[in-house]
Amino acid sequence: MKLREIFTNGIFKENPIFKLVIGMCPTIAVTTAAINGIGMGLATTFVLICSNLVISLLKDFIPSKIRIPSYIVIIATFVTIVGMVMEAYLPDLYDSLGIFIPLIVVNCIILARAETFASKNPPIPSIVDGLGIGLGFTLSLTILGSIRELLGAGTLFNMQVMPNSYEPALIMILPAGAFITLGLLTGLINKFTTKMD
Amino acid sequence: MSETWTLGLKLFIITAVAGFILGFTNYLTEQPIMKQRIQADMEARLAVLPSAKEFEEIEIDEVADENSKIIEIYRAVDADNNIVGYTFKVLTSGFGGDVEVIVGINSDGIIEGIRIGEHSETPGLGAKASEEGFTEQFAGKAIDMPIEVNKTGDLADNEIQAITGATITSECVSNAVNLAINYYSESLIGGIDN
Amino acid sequence: MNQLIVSSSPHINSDETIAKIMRDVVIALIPAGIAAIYFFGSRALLIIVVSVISAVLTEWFMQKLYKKPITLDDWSAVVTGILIAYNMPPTVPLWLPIVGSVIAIAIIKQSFGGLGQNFMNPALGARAILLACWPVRMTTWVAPGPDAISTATPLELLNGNMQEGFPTIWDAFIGNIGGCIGETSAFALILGAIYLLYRDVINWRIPVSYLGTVALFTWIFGKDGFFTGNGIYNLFIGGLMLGAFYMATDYATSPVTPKGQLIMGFGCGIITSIIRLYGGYPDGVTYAILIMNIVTPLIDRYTIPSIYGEVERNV
Amino acid sequence: MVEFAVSTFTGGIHPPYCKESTEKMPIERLDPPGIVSIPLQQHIGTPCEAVVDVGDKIKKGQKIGEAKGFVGAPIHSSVSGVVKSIDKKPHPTLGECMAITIENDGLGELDSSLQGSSLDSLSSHELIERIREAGIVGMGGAAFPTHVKLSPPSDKRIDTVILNGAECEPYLTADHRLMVEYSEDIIYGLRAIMKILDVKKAYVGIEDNKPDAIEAMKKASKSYRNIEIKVLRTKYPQGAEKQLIEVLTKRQVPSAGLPMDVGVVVNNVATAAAISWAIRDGMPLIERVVTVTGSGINGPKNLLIPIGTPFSYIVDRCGGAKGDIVKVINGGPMMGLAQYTLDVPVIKGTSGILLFTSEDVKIHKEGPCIRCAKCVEVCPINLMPLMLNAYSKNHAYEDCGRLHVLDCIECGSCSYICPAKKPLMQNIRIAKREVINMRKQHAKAK
Repeated sequence: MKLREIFTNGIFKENPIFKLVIGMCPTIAVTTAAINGIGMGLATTFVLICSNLVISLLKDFIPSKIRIPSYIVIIATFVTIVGMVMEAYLPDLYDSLGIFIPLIVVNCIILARAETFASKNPPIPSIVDGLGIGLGFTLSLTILGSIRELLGAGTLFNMQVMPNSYEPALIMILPAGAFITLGLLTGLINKFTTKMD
Repeated sequence: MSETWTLGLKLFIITAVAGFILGFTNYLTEQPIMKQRIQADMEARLAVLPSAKEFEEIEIDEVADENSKIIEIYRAVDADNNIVGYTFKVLTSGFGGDVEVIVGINSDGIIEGIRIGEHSETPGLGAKASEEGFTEQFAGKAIDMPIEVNKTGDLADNEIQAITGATITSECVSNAVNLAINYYSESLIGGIDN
Repeated sequence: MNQLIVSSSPHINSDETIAKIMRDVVIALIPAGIAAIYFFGSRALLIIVVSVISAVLTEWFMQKLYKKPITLDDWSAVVTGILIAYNMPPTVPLWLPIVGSVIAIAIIKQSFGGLGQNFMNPALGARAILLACWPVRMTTWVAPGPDAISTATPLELLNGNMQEGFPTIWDAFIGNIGGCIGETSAFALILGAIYLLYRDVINWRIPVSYLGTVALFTWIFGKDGFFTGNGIYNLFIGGLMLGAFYMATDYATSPVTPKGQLIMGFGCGIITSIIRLYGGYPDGVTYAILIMNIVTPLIDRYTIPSIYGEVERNV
Repeated sequence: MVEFAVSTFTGGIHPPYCKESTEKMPIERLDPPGIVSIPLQQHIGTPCEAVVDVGDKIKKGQKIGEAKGFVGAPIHSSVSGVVKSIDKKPHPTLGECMAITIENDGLGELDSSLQGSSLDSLSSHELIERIREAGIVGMGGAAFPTHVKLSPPSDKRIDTVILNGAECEPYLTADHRLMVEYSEDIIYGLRAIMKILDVKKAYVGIEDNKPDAIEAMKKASKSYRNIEIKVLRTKYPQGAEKQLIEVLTKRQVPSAGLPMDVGVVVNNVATAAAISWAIRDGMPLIERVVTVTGSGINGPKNLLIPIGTPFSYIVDRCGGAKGDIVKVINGGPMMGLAQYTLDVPVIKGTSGILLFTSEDVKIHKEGPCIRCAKCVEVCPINLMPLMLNAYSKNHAYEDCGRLHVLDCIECGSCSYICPAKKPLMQNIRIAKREVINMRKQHAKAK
């Protein structure tokens, strides 16, 4: 598989949110605003690239019987590093994302990619896969976050977009709104992509 | 048997390396994080008691009512080391869970300001409690009467306007403030503590 | 001689049709509408009309979009439109019923497969979403009359425990209280319900078990100790009558088995009572019915009646 | 005298009676047509074997088909004449069937071997033999050989006989008129059945929309204290065997069981009348009362029709068809079978001939199921027709079996009531067939 193919695969064909439907917990929790989506997405992408790289490098070292605990330790290490660095040097971002950072550990996207891709491929494709899936995740979260922020607060990236007379639909920034948006969006995207196939 | 040992050893190596890396990162970030946290707490206290210069934590007598409890009290002093007031951090149960309210009362027995800390109130409703429009109502209230929540308008001196559609949150915040007021009147009155 | 039609028996059908049933529901809802217009003025009528028109248009649009046959003539969209309007305070701006109708028909009804396939009552589902979206708009009550003085509904008063200034039980019965457009007049709603029962559109099981459970529970667990509550008063306030007769009985979202229907009513009653007595929301009818809607498939599954002769054989 | 109907069964429907045009019409005897074609299978069980050949000259009442096996009933000629052919002909319930076609010579000569007798002079064994020889089958429509029904296995104790005079199908008035005009014969036949089964108690169930039949039957049975005429509430399917038994005896026939499991034998009033004629006059079952009605017929009538008479001849004799006939039904509108041609003959189980114009047969647009539960409410067996329908359409026949689809009595109440006009009955029938096939294969595999 060409690197470009691996990259676009993560964004479209195996988009973690709309196609694989994994990593739902952070998806529902953080997408109350577009900026949160980007933040969470990029943090996940970082962890994903790092863990994919390390796991790919160690794939011959880690016996398959203990691969799951090994992966989790590696992933958790990177997540904790991200958390600590962010809190120390980017306190504002940490304020809005803080409670979601630990969630990255249990985000099954990372474990899924370690299991299905990084443990079977050389380092460079693994990095590209991490980047592709991570950006696919980021993009999806940002789209979800934008829609929810726009309808639920009338703003986009904290800028007033809707006219002042618009009364925000509060449900959109509640978890229920996340489910509704996600369901409709998944349906819509699948409708168009299956037509293309 | 040897396989088990290999597995154990490899897992040990992985965890040991991970532990080492984490320890190192912690060493690097510990100081900045502490600084950040202290800074943040300080800012919160300053926000409710702007006249203060420095804060000093004091011990709390057991005071708690059914739904709320005081978890921190700081004595605030000005540049000349005179007591200018106290800040209280009160936990109170709102609609969606515990709400953290920070109350600043100056030595004249006037509420200088309140601030809402962590909470899980409904966005758009109870969450409006942390907006200035609601919190600034408390500033300047005397502590001789408990704060009451009014839903309809025509406010008395000791009344605040409830957030529309979020009576429970409004009442929980005023309860927290009243708890601080009570503690202040009973234990700290006149600025003499302990 | 023509070609003879060879079809499976039976060769005669009752003249019952979906359209007739839905039309009966519309007819049964008319008295409550008249009461609403009497108490809240022409604004109520305007909201009802806007809601119905937007529901019908949305149904038409969605069926076009999904390339399904247009079935506006089955009247079901009209029923949904009326119920959405009835579940709103008379003070709402006119865009609110439009948004509600779109949510109800486009998302809750048509996206799940159209008439009979929706997993929850479209009108109530829309109300729950609107309530979460614009809680202030959806809970601003006015007292009946031309002045539109903002007021609390008796339910809120019950919650706040303010015994004075309560509307009398008579006011609550005829509808001279604050509340949603269609829910205040218990009298008008009962009038319509009698028509529905007479026409065999609904049966007694869900309404009776629902109302009975609420009356019993709110009586037993009164504010001043056991057996001090006013169960009868509780029947006439809030959306209970509207919910029990017109929405809990919604065919698609209530059990089809006789035992299941009793469980549905009982479950709605329990949840409503718990929310009324202990919950943060003033009225639990919406959520009670929605929750029971969702467990309806399970109820049906476990209450399939034993067939004729089966019991005997097991003895 | 006002008598209240006995309490009724659960479920059921109230279709319009549509009996007005024939319920007051006395039974008329129909002249036999020039040609009759008598199918060799008119009953449940194995078909008969022809005992005459083409060209044979035969007499009225002569046996022309012999039953093979115990579950079967012989066939007799309803006219005198010459056998023209023995070949496949249209059949009202089987589609096509071997039939003996006889050209009527118009003389109506009776077979000389037919001998009348009396109830007292015959033993119960001889009575059964007579019923078998007369080819009597259940005349309500199921056409189960009556002598089989009257010979229960020795371990089943029969203590009650029920005569079914409910006639709950709309339009049909054949049994009604029979009870009014031949009540003595019906009671006579009933007494024969009681004697055969050595039973002390008998009920005749009649729906309360036939007061004249109730009165006639009461009068005829006055001197027999162990025969009780019971008034039933008018409701469909009041005449279904299991429902009738429950209403009259408070006993419930077990699922997959037979009436004899609760000590009851049920017969139709027309069957009882046929039994009486077989015993008293020695007449085999060669004619029966049929209601010819429906909006598509000029002169609706109750007719005593020779078996084998084609529908087309009968229609002619009732003033001909009226309007655009789109449906012809053998039997009642609820359970009868639609015919593709008017060439089918009247058989032993034909209780009615219905001609419907397009006005009656509305082609309904099938709508979505709105889960109104009306089908659940009306099902007299407590089945879940809406679920069976959905499972059947999705070929989930195992689920149909789990929901007891085989217990369905095919009364059609669910299809009748359905506001979405779904063909519930049809899909349930498909499911029944599939479940039976599945179980057969399963048994074979074992």
